[in-house]
Amino acid sequence: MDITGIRKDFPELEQKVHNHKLIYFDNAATSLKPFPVIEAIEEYYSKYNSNVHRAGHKISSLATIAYENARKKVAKFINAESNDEIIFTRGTTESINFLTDILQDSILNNGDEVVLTVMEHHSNIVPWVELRNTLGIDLKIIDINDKGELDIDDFGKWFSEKTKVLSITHSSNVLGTINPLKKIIKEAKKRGVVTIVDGAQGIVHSKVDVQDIDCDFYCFSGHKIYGAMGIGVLYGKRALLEVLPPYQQGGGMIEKVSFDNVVYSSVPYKFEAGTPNVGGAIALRTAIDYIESTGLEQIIEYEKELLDYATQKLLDIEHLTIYGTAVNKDPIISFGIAGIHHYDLSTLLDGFGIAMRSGHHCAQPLMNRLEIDGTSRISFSFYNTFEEIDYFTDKIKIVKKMLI
Amino acid sequence: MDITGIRKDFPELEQKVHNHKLIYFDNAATSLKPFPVIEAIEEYYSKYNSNVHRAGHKISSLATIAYENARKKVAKFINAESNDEIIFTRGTTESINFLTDILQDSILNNGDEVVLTVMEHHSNIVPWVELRNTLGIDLKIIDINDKGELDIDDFGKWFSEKTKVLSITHSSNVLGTINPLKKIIKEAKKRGVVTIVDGAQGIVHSKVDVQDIDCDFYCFSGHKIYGAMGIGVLYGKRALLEVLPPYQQGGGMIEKVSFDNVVYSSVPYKFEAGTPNVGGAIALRTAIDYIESTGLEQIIEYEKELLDYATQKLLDIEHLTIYGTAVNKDPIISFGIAGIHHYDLSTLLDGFGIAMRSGHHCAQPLMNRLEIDGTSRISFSFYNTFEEIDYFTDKIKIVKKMLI
Amino acid sequence: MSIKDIELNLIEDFELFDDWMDKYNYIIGMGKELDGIEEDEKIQDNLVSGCTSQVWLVPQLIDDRLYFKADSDALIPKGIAAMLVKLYSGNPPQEILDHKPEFIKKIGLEQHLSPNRANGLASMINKMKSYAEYYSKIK
Amino acid sequence: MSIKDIELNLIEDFELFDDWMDKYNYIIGMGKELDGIEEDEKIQDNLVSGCTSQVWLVPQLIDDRLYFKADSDALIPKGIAAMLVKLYSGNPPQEILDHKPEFIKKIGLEQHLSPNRANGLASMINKMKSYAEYYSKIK
Ligand SMILES: Cc1ncc(COP(=O)(O)O)c(C=O)c1O
Ligand SMILES: Cc1ncc(COP(=O)(O)O)c(C=O)c1O
Repeated sequence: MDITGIRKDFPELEQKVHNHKLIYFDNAATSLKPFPVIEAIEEYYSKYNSNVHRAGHKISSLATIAYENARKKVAKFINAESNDEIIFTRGTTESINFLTDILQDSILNNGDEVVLTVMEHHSNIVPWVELRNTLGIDLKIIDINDKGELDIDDFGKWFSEKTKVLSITHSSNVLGTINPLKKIIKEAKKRGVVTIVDGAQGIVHSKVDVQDIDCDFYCFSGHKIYGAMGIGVLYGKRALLEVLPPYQQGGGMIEKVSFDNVVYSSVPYKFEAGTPNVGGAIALRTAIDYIESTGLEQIIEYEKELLDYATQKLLDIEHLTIYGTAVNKDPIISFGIAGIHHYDLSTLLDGFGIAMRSGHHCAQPLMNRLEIDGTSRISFSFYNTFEEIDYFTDKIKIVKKMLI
Repeated sequence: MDITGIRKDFPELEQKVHNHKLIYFDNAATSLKPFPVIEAIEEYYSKYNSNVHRAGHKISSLATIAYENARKKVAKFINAESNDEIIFTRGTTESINFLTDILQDSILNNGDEVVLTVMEHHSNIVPWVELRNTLGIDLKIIDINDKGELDIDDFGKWFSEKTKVLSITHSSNVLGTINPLKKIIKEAKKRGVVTIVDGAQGIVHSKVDVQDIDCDFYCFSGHKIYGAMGIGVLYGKRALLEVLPPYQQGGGMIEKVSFDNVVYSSVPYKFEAGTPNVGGAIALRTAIDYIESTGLEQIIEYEKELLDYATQKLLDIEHLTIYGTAVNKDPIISFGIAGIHHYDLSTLLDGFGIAMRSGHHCAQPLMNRLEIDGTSRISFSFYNTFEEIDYFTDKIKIVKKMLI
Repeated sequence: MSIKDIELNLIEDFELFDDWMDKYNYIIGMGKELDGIEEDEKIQDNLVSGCTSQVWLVPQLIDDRLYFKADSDALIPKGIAAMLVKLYSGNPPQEILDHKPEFIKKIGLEQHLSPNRANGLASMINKMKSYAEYYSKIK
Repeated sequence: MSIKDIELNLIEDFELFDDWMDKYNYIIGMGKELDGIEEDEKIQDNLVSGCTSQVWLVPQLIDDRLYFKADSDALIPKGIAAMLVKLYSGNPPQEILDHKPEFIKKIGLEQHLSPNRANGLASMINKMKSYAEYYSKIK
């Protein structure tokens, strides 16, 4: 891959931070955006910005076509069976809240069990805890081993007769662990369990094929895969979407309204109430175009090299522990240095222009499980380089001296 | 106002539609965006795009500060008592769904009554119809007179002992009618009724002062006031926000999470789950800056002149009926021509480059009330001109001949 | 005339017009000329779904040929329906089924129609074809 | 020395440093030197809310003067707390209340702190001031 060329596509890499060149290692939080994405947004708002659907005029038609093309693009990118299986949301968090809302009273009832894992992000925990409190479901939490992998030897421990839903992350935003989705979902399906995948991280570093994975729902955010904020996706199998009730209610999702009765539109429109984020959808489509033209396979391979290189270099640092050593790992490294608080570490590294993240990474239950307060986390994208990693480990050594 | 100068700020006005210059009269659906707003989005994504809140690094700080400044700007724009009273949502539709969700079981219970008006947009109808079906509330619908105004002579007809909530539009997106909010809300308050205002249209053409109006909640969308799509506002009085439960759940809105217990953040953060639309918030702030530097008072005055001029010119056309002749009116005109279907009219006018809207405008109950199928609607913004109105009425005459 | 020939005629007619207003005038003219249907035929079953305005379609099989009547509350859809009636009405169901309409593209209608209208047009064609399929089977 | 003088000293100290790493080194040094508190004082009541890491603050009134001890699990916040302790500890409550801290701005700390950290710092000052207010009243 032509990294030098690729880096030129990301204007934010030109930024200076405290007089240093920005080293952006906070990709798991949000990605930087390439020029084409920024330009697509600019072009939309300068040329054919308009409200979509019902209007008959020309620019509204252009906006509608662009919006629906974005839907098609996403469908193809994750190999959905039909475009109608793609619902635009604000992001992963909304997609999961969407599901906990519409599954209750239809799929999920009092006394049913939902399976989660201990490595979930708060966005795939708190909605379920809330549902437990209001609906009276039970939560079953799957543990990890020392490497940060789920135990998949005995699915008898995962599922019971009461299990109705499995909601699991594609990969951990803290440990990097990529979960063996196909295997797990096959077992869930055998038992008639509805399966939800939190793909916030997974979509960024894997080739996702929802038909191959065979999950019922797959959720992700645009802003983490080089798209804009305020747009996300909920993929759902058509058969389920057809029978599930809508989430939010309003303009654009109805056929007929009176104060006595409402007739909803067909899938996916009945799930998209109000003016959609057309600009966001267009940005997401452009981001996918960018990924495809760069080559997803090459991206994955290169990011894996960055991961391996950084892991080796970090392991050379004394008193440093890496949390998450799964064989199958996204380019995300969480670590801690004995005697040093993670906040001090990242604050000082910020002084050298390094953007990383310290804390619980919205995964407090995982922190409890690991018996730590938090970690320092670096996460890579394909615009990162080996030189950046060298710079980073050099600076860690300096900072370590300051703090011990 | 220097309309020529202002028009140069809106790049979409340069667009050609079917070889004609675009005449954009679909402002009530969504507004065009001025350069500064487009540039602010571009700058954000090129320079300091980052996830907000918890991170300690520099660009995350810049993004956080910009996001919170946007909140401050909105608070000041509508004269909220505190910045914490501003919650960012996706738009008006989400803000109202947000409220129907969190008010149930706290403010609203089985058997309670909610007051709506017959001129509401679907987004302020369907969530309540749904709540009636699930929670068992009653809906009371306030009618309009021949001018399209609400009857405010006898509030005894509005409220009963069972009334808990009033949810009312600031102004009608079909009739243009500006409702006398202060008067109505004062009556509601007397009776201890919680008040919600749908400000999707109102925020665009009025100086909104939520403390003066004294409503408990005020909702609007960014995309209708020159901001981007995918961002909106829910204003709520702090005392209520403090006691109401959160809407969506996830990252960013909690203090502490375990699988057993969740401690939420303080207001407004407990109401903003997941990665917020930072770019959208920044665009909204910039849009408000633009409005303020142009002068909201001058905007309102000029739009009123456009309304009066267009009304006069339309009334000169034979067989044309205007729906909505309230004294206090937003620059929105709905009309019909006897013997001509509104879709034919707008299709042919589109051929002349005129972007307008025909149909039920997401207000089917109002259409039923008016005993019509739909209307043709033009809606103005301050970048529109008297010449455009002349062009429009000339073309209507041509089109009329074609269709009769 | 075969369906193909009628289609060629339609395309030729449209080639006479330079601008879209003339084309719309032609479509509207066809709409005005179309006989329409009785009030009691304007029922849910005859409604073509997915149109921005109401469009009705009534089939009738006479001597192994399928005839269509159509109507709409708006003139442009009615004109479009009229073109389809002209194209297909009075032909054996199998021939209607076999025909792949090209005139929509050729006359440039696609670029002019909003996605909603384009959907409506596709729905009209689909409905005609499904009637044709039905009658070709029960024959 | 008055609070004002201590503050001026602090500002002068910082002026010696050209770059931020040196300033951080100074802050960290102060953190390392600060005595900290006993484990059994690390209770909820002593916690300063709104900091990204845990910061504790323990007040004590001796002879009408308010003394502070502070601690944190991270060194930079501890160093910042140490500066505040140095500034305020051992002064009459009213003088603490009356003082408007300027050094944060003057040493450029504000631009360097993330909004969270800045909140944390503001919370520390607030907590100290509220103790001062409390003791100025019960005196
Ligand atoms: C009065 C009114 N309410 C609500 C809405 C819904 O706004 P949005 O689609 O931005 O959520 C609109 C706009 O369509 C409106 O005009
Ligand atoms: C695994 C995982 N799930 C969910 C989320 C939430 O995504 P968002 O904040 O975009 O809704 C994130 C990102 O923070 C994540 O890493």
